[in-house]
Amino acid sequence: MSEEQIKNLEAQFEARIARDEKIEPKDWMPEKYRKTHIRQMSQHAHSEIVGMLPEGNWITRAPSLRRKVALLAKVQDEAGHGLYLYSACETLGVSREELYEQLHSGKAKYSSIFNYPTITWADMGAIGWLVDGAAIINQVPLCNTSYGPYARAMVRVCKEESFHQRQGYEIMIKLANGTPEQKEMAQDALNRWWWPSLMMLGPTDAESIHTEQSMKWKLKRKSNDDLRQQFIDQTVPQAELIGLTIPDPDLKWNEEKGVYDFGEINWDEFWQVVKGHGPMNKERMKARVDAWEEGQWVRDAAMAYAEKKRIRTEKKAV
Amino acid sequence: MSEEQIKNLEAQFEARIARDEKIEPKDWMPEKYRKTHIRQMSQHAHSEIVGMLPEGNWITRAPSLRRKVALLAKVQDEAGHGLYLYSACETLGVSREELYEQLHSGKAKYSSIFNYPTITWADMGAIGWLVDGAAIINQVPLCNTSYGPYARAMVRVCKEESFHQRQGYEIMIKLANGTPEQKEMAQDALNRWWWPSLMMLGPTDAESIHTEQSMKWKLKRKSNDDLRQQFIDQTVPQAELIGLTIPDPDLKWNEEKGVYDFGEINWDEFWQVVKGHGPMNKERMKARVDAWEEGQWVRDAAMAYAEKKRIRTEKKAV
Amino acid sequence: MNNNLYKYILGIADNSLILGQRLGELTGHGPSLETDIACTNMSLDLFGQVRSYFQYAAKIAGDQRTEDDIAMLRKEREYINVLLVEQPNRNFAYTMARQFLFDVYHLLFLQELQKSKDLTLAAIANKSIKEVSYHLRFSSDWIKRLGDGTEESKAKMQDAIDGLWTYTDELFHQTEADKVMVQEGIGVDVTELKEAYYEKVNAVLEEATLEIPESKWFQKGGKQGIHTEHLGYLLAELQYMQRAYPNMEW
Amino acid sequence: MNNNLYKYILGIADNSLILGQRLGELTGHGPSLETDIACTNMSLDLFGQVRSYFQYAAKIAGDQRTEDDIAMLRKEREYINVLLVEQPNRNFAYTMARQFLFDVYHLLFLQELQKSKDLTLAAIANKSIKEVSYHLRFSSDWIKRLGDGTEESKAKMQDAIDGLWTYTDELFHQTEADKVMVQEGIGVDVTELKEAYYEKVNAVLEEATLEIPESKWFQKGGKQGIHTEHLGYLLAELQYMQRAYPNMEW
Repeated sequence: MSEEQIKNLEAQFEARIARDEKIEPKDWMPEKYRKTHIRQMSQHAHSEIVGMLPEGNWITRAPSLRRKVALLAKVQDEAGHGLYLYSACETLGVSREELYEQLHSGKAKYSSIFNYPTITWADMGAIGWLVDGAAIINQVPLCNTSYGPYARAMVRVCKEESFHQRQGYEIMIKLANGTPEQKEMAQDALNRWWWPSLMMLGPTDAESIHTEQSMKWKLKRKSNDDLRQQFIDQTVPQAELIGLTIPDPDLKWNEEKGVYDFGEINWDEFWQVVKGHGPMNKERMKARVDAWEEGQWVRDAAMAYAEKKRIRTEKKAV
Repeated sequence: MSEEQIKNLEAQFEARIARDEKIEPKDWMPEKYRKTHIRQMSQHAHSEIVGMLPEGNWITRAPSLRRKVALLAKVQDEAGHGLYLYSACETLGVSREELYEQLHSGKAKYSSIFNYPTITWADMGAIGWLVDGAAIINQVPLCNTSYGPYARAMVRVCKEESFHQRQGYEIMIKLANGTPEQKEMAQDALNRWWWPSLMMLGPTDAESIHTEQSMKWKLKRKSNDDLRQQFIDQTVPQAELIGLTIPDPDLKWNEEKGVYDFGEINWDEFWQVVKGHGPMNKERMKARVDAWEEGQWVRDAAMAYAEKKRIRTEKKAV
Repeated sequence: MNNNLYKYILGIADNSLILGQRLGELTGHGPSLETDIACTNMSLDLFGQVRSYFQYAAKIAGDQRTEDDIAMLRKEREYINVLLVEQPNRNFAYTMARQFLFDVYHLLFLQELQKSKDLTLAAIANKSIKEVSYHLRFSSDWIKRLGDGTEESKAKMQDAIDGLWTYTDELFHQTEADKVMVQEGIGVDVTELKEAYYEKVNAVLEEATLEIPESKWFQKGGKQGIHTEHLGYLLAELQYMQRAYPNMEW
Repeated sequence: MNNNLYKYILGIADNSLILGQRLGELTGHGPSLETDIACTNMSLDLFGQVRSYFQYAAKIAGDQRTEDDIAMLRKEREYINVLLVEQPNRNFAYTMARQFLFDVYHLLFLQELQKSKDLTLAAIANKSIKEVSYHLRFSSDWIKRLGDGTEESKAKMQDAIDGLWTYTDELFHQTEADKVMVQEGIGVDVTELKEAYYEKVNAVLEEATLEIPESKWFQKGGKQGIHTEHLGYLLAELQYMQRAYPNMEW
């Protein structure tokens, strides 16, 4: 194709997006669009998969059967989200194996929040309430993103995430209304998960890259700082309602702007965790790599069996 | 050597034993004496090593620090006994590696009692009281056995075993005098360990092989049935003293003979466990083999390092 | 309180409880995303069944006992699951073999239990059959894939079947409570399931090109609360929160 | 009750408690009988120290608390051992590396603690020094044997040192209780041990032909009760009996 032709296609492509038409796998798309989508969708998929680990850590120790069932269902949903999102990536011509390879080699990222440990049961509440809460704020706009398979996956994901978020908040309500020990456990979890949750909305706008292009492609509709403000404004009253204290001495309602002012985020910690130095980065990667490597013989067997079966069926057909 | 000469040596040898002289590693001995001793001592060593497992199972869960320390010390003593006994075997020209090989391949036996699981804390009491109690009855006569290294090892082993036995009984006393739950736990452990402990004294005399020869060599001084009777007569009053019931409806004092009559032993179970079909035979062997195989690289490294060090020392000397 | 019925329910539910717990350990660590989801799903189904059974048991007990008390506050010797289900997840072959050897039994059992005179048990059985049929399909498929897959997978699966075979006979042992319940038309006579069980198991093993173990030595004790040493560690985790934070709501 | 002294003692003793527990897991499973005995022996020494510390802490608390209550009835967030000692026994190289990286610190610490104005602590330190010197000799020897043994053992030991290095810096962090105790002449100023620590560690690693990790990123949190996910499982076992059978004597 000539440069002229490509320019034309690009113009048509951008126009379609501007008209809110969906781009589908078989449509022509600029290489950068494809790559950016693979990067973002796979990062999202990886986050679901790695995100199973901190919650999976409490399945065997859930305090009641009802909570155990709910936790199992939630982690299973996360695996399901991973599955749709990997499939959505595959529509752009990249295999799941390649994507795993990128995760395991450290080339691909996943949400840094999952590099913190879950050390008490209350962390199951805090993750649902805060982490899923922040995730929803990030994800709801993506239900209208330009790439069809991603947008459709996000509709389903967001619906389930809302359910998880309510479930997490409900765990916190129960603890906050429980014995002093339970209330302390809830407050402690909020103390530990609050700042990492704020960081989940991404670096401050000044430090953020890719934003403009992503806005155009509807991969992003608001800036990180706006999303963060939205998260804070939504979450602070929820904490107050159940008598928990946000661990930020600088937090206060700004009557004039109609939002909460909040304290400074420790971006050093953020970048440290992103770079692999968080408390659980190595453990998380080890868990994923071990599962993959120890599962190699199983996947090989499944392939070998399918191949044998195919041959037998062909022979019968002859 | 002529047959005549061998006959002579054998006669001298038997005469020395009859005079209660000790046979030492460098002395001439009949091949059968050597083999029988290797078999019996290594079986004893293996029992110590395998015997670490059922008790080791409760180290991380011991109910108090005091008990945890005592249990660690006890299991460490067992390892120590294993060590002397393997060393005593080595004086007869067999290496520890060969002995392990015999254990791991199933060729060598170990005490069948260790093929039962330890499922409550009270089992730590029952093992000390009953299993070590039966072991002592088996072993005390061996302090005067004819083979010097074995006799000397047994002196030390028996002293420590007596201590273990008192410690085990003391655990039972505490439980028997404790809460109803603790008393039930103690009774349950007695119920489960009683019959296997009786079996530890070996098959009935009618079924027992090697006995006559072993008597002559002082590897055995009383018959299995006599030892069993001694164990029962010693243990029944101990149970009564702390209010526990021996799980044998046929048990009763025989005024005339001055011993306890007791019920029939389930020898089918005994032979089943000896043949490898006890509840834990496979697990015990797996634990030993795994430790050995997973430790191969460690032992290789220690050898390689020792060799490097030797070469360096030699070079310096030159 | 009907003690025999109570014990009978526990005998059924403990199997699902302990197997569900074992499957739950695997979440996030499966050999593929699809198997991970399936194992989590089976765990979920089993715990759902456990809740139904224990809610009913709590009702029968008629005291303050809750489903969670029954599930998490008994002592080591009071769990009466079969030894099979407490065996650890040594590798995926073991996990699937354990699942399959239990699923075949579980389905046969539920098919009979749905005819129980006890309408609650019949209803739970009826609801569970669909789930357990799926479990059996899933585990049978994996027996075949691994048995008839690669040399390595065949060796691993054969090893798992050989290792777990010794725990199959116990499925067909009757406790005293079982006998009473059978007489009353409430319980299932498990001795009558044995033939169909080994027929089905053997058929799948054959299709999977695996050898049917010949050993005639079997382990027992689970139904009397005499377990392997694995169960204690499982219970320490299962009970942790209820023990460390007693009498609280979650 | 002197809260700072109580916390200070727990800060010392929890390290021995958790490390002793980890070593206790290995009993009967060592790569050789001699190493098995040595690891059990180190566990024994550490628990012996724990008892002395917690008996003293119980006295300071001055209520009904016993050494066992302090050891086994705290919540996850109340254990204040360093993250290093709770790391699992991944293999013998990890076990020895963890031991060595702690022993070097432990000996330096006890050498200072024996000068404490608190005579009980000084006496415990004095008694423990001989034990810990032996631990250090044992673990250093194994660092050298594995580091300078075979290619495989070198790779494993390097991997263990690299993996655990991130937990070394925390040894030299001061808590509030530490600071108060240092001021009162009771506690050891751990910040002053750091240089000697890395000197000693590096010397052994060099002799073992291992590379000294260059990473400047360190983990912390243990001293504030924020642990890795490994600790919870360890506690479930450690506490099992005291939780399941409360208020009983053993």
